Amino acid sequence: LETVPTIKKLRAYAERIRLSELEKCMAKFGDDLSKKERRAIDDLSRGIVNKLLHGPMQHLRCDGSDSRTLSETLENMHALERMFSLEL
Amino acid sequence: LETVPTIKKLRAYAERIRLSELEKCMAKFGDDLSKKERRAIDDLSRGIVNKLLHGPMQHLRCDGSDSRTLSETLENMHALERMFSLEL
Amino acid sequence: PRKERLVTNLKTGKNFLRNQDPEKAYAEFKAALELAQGLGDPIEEKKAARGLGASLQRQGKYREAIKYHSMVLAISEREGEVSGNTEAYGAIADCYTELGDLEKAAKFYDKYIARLETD
Amino acid sequence: PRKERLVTNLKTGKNFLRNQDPEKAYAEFKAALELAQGLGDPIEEKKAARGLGASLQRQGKYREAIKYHSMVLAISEREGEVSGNTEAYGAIADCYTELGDLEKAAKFYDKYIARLETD
Repeated sequence: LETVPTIKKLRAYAERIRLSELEKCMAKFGDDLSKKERRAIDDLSRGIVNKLLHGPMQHLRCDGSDSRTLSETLENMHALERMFSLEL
Repeated sequence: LETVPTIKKLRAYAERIRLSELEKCMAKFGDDLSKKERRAIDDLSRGIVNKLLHGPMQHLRCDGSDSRTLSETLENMHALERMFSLEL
Repeated sequence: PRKERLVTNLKTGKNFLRNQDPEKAYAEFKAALELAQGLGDPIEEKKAARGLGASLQRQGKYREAIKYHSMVLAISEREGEVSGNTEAYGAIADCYTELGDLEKAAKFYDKYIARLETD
Repeated sequence: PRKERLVTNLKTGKNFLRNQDPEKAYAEFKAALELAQGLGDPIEEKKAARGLGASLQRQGKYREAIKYHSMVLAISEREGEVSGNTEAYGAIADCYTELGDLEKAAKFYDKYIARLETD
């Protein structure tokens, strides 16, 4: 459970990047995008972020999995906090 | 320098995700996209991947930075290899 | 007509959220939710519910926020269409984290993580 | 005209790359490079050079691949327009890694990493 706040911080970190890149992209299109097209671009941005986060997120949760130990999970957490500057 | 192959593997991992999501998105648009619009969507996908990778990539390189030690860099490397299943 | 008002409410709500004005955003999403329910449009209903949840989160009203994020899951259940569920699980978990209930947060993050690889 | 053939060559080259046929991809990108140079179109010239580099990498010809990826950097230098440089630095570093020259690889990864936060 110690890793729960890190999951939240990592999600927020990635979402900030996603929204800022998405806005830049939408600005280039202006108003001539249908709802379906906006949806496709939004899905692209979510798809990339979610698939990239899947591995790290999984390795921040260790309950119920025998192969992953608590100490390894905490090491993953510390590495992620360093690498994404999530300490604050 | 031990971390160099990990940088290559992490880049390749992210690029596979980017390309597969990009293809899904482009398929939804079909042929009615201008070159400029394709470029905007491509830039979106690269922007998200690059900005998300920036932190981890930086923390895989330690030369010349006093604050980051070799052992910390290697810990980052091991955590990334675990979390993105890059060992193979 | 009502459909256009709904779209405008959602868009205005998003802009208020972006500009750090969650109270005004809340009002827009509230109006959007009622219109979407009246029109029987589940996709827009989910967007309004998610917007309400986000607006409440920004105001620190985490318990109320959980209600609206859970509404997204309920609409998905009712309609047999799961879009927005990944985000809802993540947002509910974020709220429980803020409330200090890490057990419940972990439960919802697990659902969130399990869905990250799907589309 | 030539511009259309160029676009077709680039697109066909990409498809060959995607379908794991780097030899055929190479031929398409080679034709595209000559057309782009004839037309004086630096953006398409870079795309062709990057395609040639990628085709050679897939064939394990890392030294030749480095030449074409470096061509992207040279065109950027010449035109004062840096698009594609991040990718080129990364690809050159990948090639040096394959060649076992980790010192040079690290040098190019550092340039790559320094550019990851820019647009």
